[in-house]
Amino acid sequence: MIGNFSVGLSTYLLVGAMLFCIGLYGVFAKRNIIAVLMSIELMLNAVNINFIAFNRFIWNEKIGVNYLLTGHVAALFVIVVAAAEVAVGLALIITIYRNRQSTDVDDLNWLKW
Amino acid sequence: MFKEMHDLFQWAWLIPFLPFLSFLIIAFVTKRSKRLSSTISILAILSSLSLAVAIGLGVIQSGEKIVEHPAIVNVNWLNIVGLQIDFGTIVDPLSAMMLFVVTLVASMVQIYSLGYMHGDEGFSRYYAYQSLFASSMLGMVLATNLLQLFIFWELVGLCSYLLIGFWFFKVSAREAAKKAFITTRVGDFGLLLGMLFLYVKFGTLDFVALSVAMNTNIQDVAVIGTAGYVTVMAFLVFMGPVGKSGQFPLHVWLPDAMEGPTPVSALIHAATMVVAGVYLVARMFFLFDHADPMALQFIAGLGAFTAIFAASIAIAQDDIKRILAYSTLSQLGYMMFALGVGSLTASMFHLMTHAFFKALMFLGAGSVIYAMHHKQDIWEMGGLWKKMPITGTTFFIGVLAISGVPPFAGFWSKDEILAHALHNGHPIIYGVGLFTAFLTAFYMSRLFFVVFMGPEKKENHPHESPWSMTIPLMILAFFSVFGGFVALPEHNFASYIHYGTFHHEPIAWGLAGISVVAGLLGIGLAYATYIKKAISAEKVAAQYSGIYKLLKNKYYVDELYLWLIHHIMDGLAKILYWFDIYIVDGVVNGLALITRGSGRVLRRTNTGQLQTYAMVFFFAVVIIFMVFAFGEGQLSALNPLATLGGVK
Amino acid sequence: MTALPTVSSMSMLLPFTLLAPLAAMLLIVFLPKEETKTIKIIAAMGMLVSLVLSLYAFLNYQWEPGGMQYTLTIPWVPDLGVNLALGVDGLSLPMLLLTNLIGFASIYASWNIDKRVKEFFVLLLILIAGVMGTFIARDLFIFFLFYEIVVIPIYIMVIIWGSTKRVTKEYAAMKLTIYLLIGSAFLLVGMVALYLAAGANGNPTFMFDQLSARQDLYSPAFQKVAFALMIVGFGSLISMFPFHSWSPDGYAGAPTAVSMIHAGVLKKIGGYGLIRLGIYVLPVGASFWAPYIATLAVISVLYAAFIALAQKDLKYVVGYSSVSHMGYVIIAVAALNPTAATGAVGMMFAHGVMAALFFSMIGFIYEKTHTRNIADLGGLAHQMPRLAIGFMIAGMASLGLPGTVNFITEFTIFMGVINVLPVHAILGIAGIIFTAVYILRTIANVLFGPRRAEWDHLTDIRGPELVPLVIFGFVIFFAGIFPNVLLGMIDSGVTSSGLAKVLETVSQAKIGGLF
Amino acid sequence: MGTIVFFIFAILSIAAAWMVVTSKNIVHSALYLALSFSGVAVLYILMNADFLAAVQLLIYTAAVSLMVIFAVMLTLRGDICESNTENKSWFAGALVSGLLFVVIGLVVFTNADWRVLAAPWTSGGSAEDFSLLLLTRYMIPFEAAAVLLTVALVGAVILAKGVNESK
Repeated sequence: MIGNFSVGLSTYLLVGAMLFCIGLYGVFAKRNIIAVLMSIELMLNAVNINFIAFNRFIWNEKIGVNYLLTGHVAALFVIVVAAAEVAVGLALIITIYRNRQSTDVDDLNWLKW
Repeated sequence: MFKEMHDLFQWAWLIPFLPFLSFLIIAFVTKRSKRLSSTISILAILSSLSLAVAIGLGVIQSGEKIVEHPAIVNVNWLNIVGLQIDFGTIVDPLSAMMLFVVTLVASMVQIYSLGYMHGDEGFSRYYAYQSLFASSMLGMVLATNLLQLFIFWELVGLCSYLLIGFWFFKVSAREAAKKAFITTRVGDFGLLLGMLFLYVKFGTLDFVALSVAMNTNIQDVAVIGTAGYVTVMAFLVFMGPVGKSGQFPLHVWLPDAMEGPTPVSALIHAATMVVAGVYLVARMFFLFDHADPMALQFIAGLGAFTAIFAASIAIAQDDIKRILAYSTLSQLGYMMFALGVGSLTASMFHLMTHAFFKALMFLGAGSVIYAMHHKQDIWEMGGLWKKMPITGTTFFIGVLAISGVPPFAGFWSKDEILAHALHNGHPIIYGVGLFTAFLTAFYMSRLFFVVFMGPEKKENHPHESPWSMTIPLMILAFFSVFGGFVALPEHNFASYIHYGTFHHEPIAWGLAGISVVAGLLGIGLAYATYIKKAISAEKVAAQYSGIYKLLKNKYYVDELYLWLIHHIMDGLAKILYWFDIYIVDGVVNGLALITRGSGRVLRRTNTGQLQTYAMVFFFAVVIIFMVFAFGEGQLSALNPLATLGGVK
Repeated sequence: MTALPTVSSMSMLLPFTLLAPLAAMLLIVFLPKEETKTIKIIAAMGMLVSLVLSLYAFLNYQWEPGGMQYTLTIPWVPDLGVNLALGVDGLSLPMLLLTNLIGFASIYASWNIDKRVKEFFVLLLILIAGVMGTFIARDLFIFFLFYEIVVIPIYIMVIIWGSTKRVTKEYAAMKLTIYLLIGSAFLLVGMVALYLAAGANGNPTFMFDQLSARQDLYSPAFQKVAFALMIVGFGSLISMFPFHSWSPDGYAGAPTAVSMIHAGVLKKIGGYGLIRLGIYVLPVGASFWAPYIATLAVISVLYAAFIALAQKDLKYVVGYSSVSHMGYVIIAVAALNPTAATGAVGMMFAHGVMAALFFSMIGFIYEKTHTRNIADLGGLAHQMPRLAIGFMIAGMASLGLPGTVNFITEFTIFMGVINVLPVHAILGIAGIIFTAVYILRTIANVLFGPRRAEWDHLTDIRGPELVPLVIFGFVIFFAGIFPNVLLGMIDSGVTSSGLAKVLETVSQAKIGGLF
Repeated sequence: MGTIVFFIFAILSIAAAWMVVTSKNIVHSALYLALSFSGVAVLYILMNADFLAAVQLLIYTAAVSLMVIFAVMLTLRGDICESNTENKSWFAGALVSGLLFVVIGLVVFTNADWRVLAAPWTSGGSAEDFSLLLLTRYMIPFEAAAVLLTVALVGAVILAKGVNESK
C-alpha cells in the first residue's frame, strides 16, 4: 500500500487542514492570549502549505512559465502580513498586559453589553 | 298665461337666496352694527315674503295645470359615476303654501324680535341665524329631490341647534341644543338609509322621477325586489320625520328646545321646522302609498298616540312655554295621523292653520314673558288681560282657534282631519283625535285662564309690549281667525293640495258639531276648575297622585333616555376605552415588552469572550461551507417567491 | 398615459412644487437661528409657492382626457427599472392640493412657536415635501422613498416639541415611529415581491401603470399574499382597527403642526396607497380580502366613535374620531366600485381639511390655556369667538353636516357601499349618530356654558393665527357647496386611470344583497 | 524516499502543533511552535519551494518564535506550569474544529477534479524567477507589503512603548 502511494495534492491538503484545525482549536480553547496568537500562526502556516501545494501540483500551459510561482508570491505575502501581525499583536498584548496585569482571554471580556 | 307664470316661477330660487345673502352680509360685514343687521335681515325676509305671495298668486292663477305639472327648474349639482344629483326649485301648490307660511311667520318673528331681543348682546348674531334659518327652511321647501331636501333639512337642524343654544352661557340651553341635534340625528340616520336604498333601487332621488318610477315599476319584482322593500324604505324615510317632527319616541328634544329665545320657539319649534317632517311625508306620499298599507296605519297610529300622549302631559305642566311645546307635539301628531289616514289635504291644511295660531300663541307667550321679566311659571302670573289687552285678546283668539271653536282657523282644519279619519275607516283614531281635541281645549283654556284671568299678582308690574311686538301678534291673529276659510268650497284649498284624484267633500256638519262640543266641553271644564273653582284641581291631583306624577314627569321618558345614555352608551364607551388601552394597546406594549425582554435575555449570549464569538462564527462558516459543498442545487429552494407560489 | 402636448410642456410644474419647500428649507438652514421672524416668513413663502403651483395644477388639469398629467420621467437606476417619474391624475391631485393647503396652514398654526424655531421649520418643510412626494410619484420606488423620508422628521419633532399628557411624548414618538416603520416593513416586502413578480418577464419596473398592466404575471395566490402585506402596511398607516393605537397617542404627543399634517395628509397615504397599489395592481387579492377589510373598517368606525365618547383630552377625541372617519374610507375601498372609490378619495380630502382645522384650533386652545382637558375648559366662546367659530366649523364638518364637503363625500361613500355591503353600510351609517354625540359634547363643554373668569385674560386668535381658519373654512364650505369641483375631478381620475374598469371586473356585483 | 521524508516531517510538524495547543506550559508551547514551523519548512522544500523554506525558517522559526518567547517572558506571572490552560468551552471548540476537519477531509477526498498535473513541474521556480515576478506583475502588492511592514513596525513601537500621560 505504501508502495503505490505517492504523495500528492490531497495529502498536502490534509496536512494543511490538520494544522489549520489544530490552530483553530487553539484559538477557541486557549486562555493565554499569546497561545491564541501562536495558534493563529499555525493556521497561517496551514494556509501557506495549501498555497504552495496548489502551486506545485496544479499548473497548465496557459498560465505560462512566467507566472509559475504565483502561489509562492501569495504565500510570501501571507508571511509578510503574519510578521506584521505578530509584531503588532505582541505589542498589543504587552499594552493590555500593562493595563490589566493579565494575558488571560477570559479577563478581556469587556466587549459585552 | 301659464307661460308667463313659468317665468315667474323660475325666480323662486331668490326666495331662499335673499335671506342667505343677508346671512352672509351680516356675518361678514355688518356684524358690529345691530340696527343695520336687523334691517338687512328683515328686508330680505320681507322681499322673500312678497315673492312668495307673488308665486302663491301665480299658482292660484295657474289652476289645474300647476297641480298636474309642477314648475321645476333643475341645475346639475353633482355628477359622478353612480351618483347624479340636481339642485333646483319646485313650485306647486304644496310648496307655494309652505313658502307663504314660512316667509310670513319668519317675517313676523323677525319683526317681533326687534322688540323682544332688544338690547341683547348677540343681536346681530341672532339675526344672522334667523336669516340662515329662513334660507335653509325655504330651500328645503323648494327642494326638487330628496338629497337636496335632506341637505336643507340638516341645515335647519343646525340653525335650530344654534338658536336653541343662542344663550350659550346657560348650561340648560347648551344641553337642550345638543339634545335637539342628537335626537333628530337618530331620525336622520333612518332617512339617510332610506334615501340610499331609494337611489339604489330607482337610480334617482328626484321627487317627480321617483314617483313616476314607482308608479311604473311597482309590480316589477326585478326592479323593486321583493314586496317588502318599498315598505322598509317607507319606514326608514319615516324615521326622519319622527325625529324632526317630534313624534314619539323621539319627541323629547322639543320641550327642552324651549330654552331658546321665545321668538325662535315660535318660528322654529312651532310653525316651521318641526312641520318639516310632515312636509317630507307629504312630498314623499307616493312612497307611503305604494308601500304596504301597514306603513300608513303605523303613521296614523303613531301620530294619534303622540297627539294624546303629548296632550296628556301638557295638562300637568306649569311652564308656559312647555305647555305650548307639548301642545305643538300633540298637534304635530294630529298632522301625522291625518297623513296616516290618507288625507294629505287635511294634514297640510292643519299645518298651515297651526302655523298661524301656534306662532301667535308663542309670540303671545313671549310677550307675557317679556312683560314678566322672564318668569315662565303660569302660577306666578294672573289677571294679565287688563294690563296687556292686545296680547291677551290675540292669545284668546289663538286658544279658540286651537280648541276648534268655529269660525276660527283651527276648527276647519281639525274638523277635516277628524272627518277623514272616520270616513277612511279609522274609528279608533277618530276617537283618540276627538279626545285629544277635548284635552287640547282643556289645557289651553287652563293656560289662558290662569295667566290672563283671575286675580292679579302684586309683585308683577306688567305692561303692554312695544308695537314691534304687538303688530305681528295682530297680523297672526288675523290669519288665525280667517285662515280657515280657504277650505270653504269657493276657495277650494283641497283642489290644489291633494294626493291622487280629487274628490270634493262637503263639510260634514254633524261630525263638526261633535268636535265643537268636545272643544267647548274642554273650555267649560277649565272654566269651572280655574275660574269658578267648582272643581278643585289640587284635590283631583291628590286623588290620582300616581297619574299626576306620571304626567308631571312626562312619563319618565327623559329619565329613561338619560339612563340609557349614561349607563349603556357611556358605560360601553368606558368599557371599550378600557379594552383599547389594556387589550389592544396592551398587545402592542406587550410586544414591545417581549422585544425588550428578549433583548435583555439574549444579550447574555454576548459574553464578551472573543473566542466564543469566533467559535459561533466558524460554526456558521462550516455550515455554509457544507451547504455549498454538499447541497448543490438546494439553494434555489430559498427563493422566497417560489415558496409563495408566486411567479407564473 | 396620453399626455397632451399642451400639458406635457408643463412637466416641470411638479418638480417645482416639490422643490419650493425644500428651497425654503435650504435658505432657512443658512439663516442665523435668532432670525425667527424671517425664518417663519421664508417657510410661509416656500409653502405659498407650492400652494399656488398645486392650485394651478388643480385648476388647469384637463378632466376630459384625464389620466396622468404634468408628467416627468427621468430614468434613475435603469438596471433596476427605477424611474424618477412624477405625475398627477384625478386621484392624486386632490391629495397634492390638500398637502399644500395643510402645509401652508400648518406654518401659520405654528407661528407662535419659540423653541428651536429654525430646526422646527426645517423639519416641517422636509416633512411636507416628503408627503407631497408620495402623492406625485408614479413609481413605487419613489413613492416608498418619500414615505420613508417622512418618518424621521416626525419622530424628532414629537420628541422635541411634543407634549406629555396621558403618555409621555417619548412614548408617543416611539409608538408612532415604530408603527409606521413596521407598516413600511410589510410594504417593503410586498413591494419587493411585486417587483420580482412583475419583473419575471425580464423587464423589471416599479411604475404603477406598468405594474398594474402585468396582471397575467401574478397568480391569484400571489395576489392574496401580496395584498395581505399591503393591507397590513397601509392599514396601520391609515389606522385600521387593530393597528390604530398609535394614532390617538401620537396626535396627543405631537406638536400642532405635526398633528395637522399627520392626521390631515400622512394618514391618507394609507388610503391612497390602498387604492393606487392595492386595488389597482392587485385586484384579485383586493376582492379576496375585501369582506374582511370591510368588517375591520366597520369595527373601526363604531369602536373608535364609542371610545371618543369616553375621552377627556381634546386631542384624543379628535384622534379617535379620525380613526373612526378613516374607517369610512376603508369601507369604501373594500366596496370595490367606482362610486365608493371616488367617495374614498373625497373623504380623505374632506377629513384632511377638517382634521387639520380641528387640530390647529386645539393647538391654539392649548397654547393659550395650557390645558386640553375638556373638564377644565368651558365657555371659551365668550373670550374667543373667532376660535369658537373655527372649532364649530371643524366639529360640524366632522359630524358630516350638509353644506360641508364632509357630508357629500360621506354620502358618496355610503352610496357606493350600500349596494355591495349593505350590512356594513348600515352599521357604518349608524356611526354618524355617535359621531354627533361626541362632537357636540366636546363643543358644548369646551365652547359653551357659563363664562369662566380664569380664561378672561385670553386673547382671541388674530393676524397670522387666522390663516388656518380662513383657508380651511373656505375649502370646507366651497367644496361642500360645489362638490363637483372636487368629486368630478376624482371621478375623472377613477374613470380615466382605468381603475373603474379594474373595479368592474372584480366587483362582486351583489345587487340587493340585503333584501 | 521523498514519501518517507514527507511523512516524517509532516507528522513532526503536526505533532509539534498538537503540543503547541495542548502543552500547559506556555514556554514549551513556544518552543514546539518553532519545531512545527521547521517541519513545515521541510515540506516546502519537498514542494520545490526552496526560497520560501528559507524565508520560513528565517522569519517564522527564528524571528516570530523569538518574539513570542520575549512576549511570554515579558507577560509571565504566577506558576509557569499552569500558564497555558484551556478555557471552559474547549470541548465545543474541539468539536467545531473537528467538524471542520471532517468536512475539509470529505471535500478533499470526494472531489476528484483537482486538475492535477500528470507530472509535477521540475524546471523553473528559482529565486530569480520569483523576484522577477515580484518586481513586475506583483509590483504594487509588493510595495504595499513594504508599507504595511513599516507601518506595523511603527505601530508596534508606539503600542509597546505606551503613552505616559503623567510624565
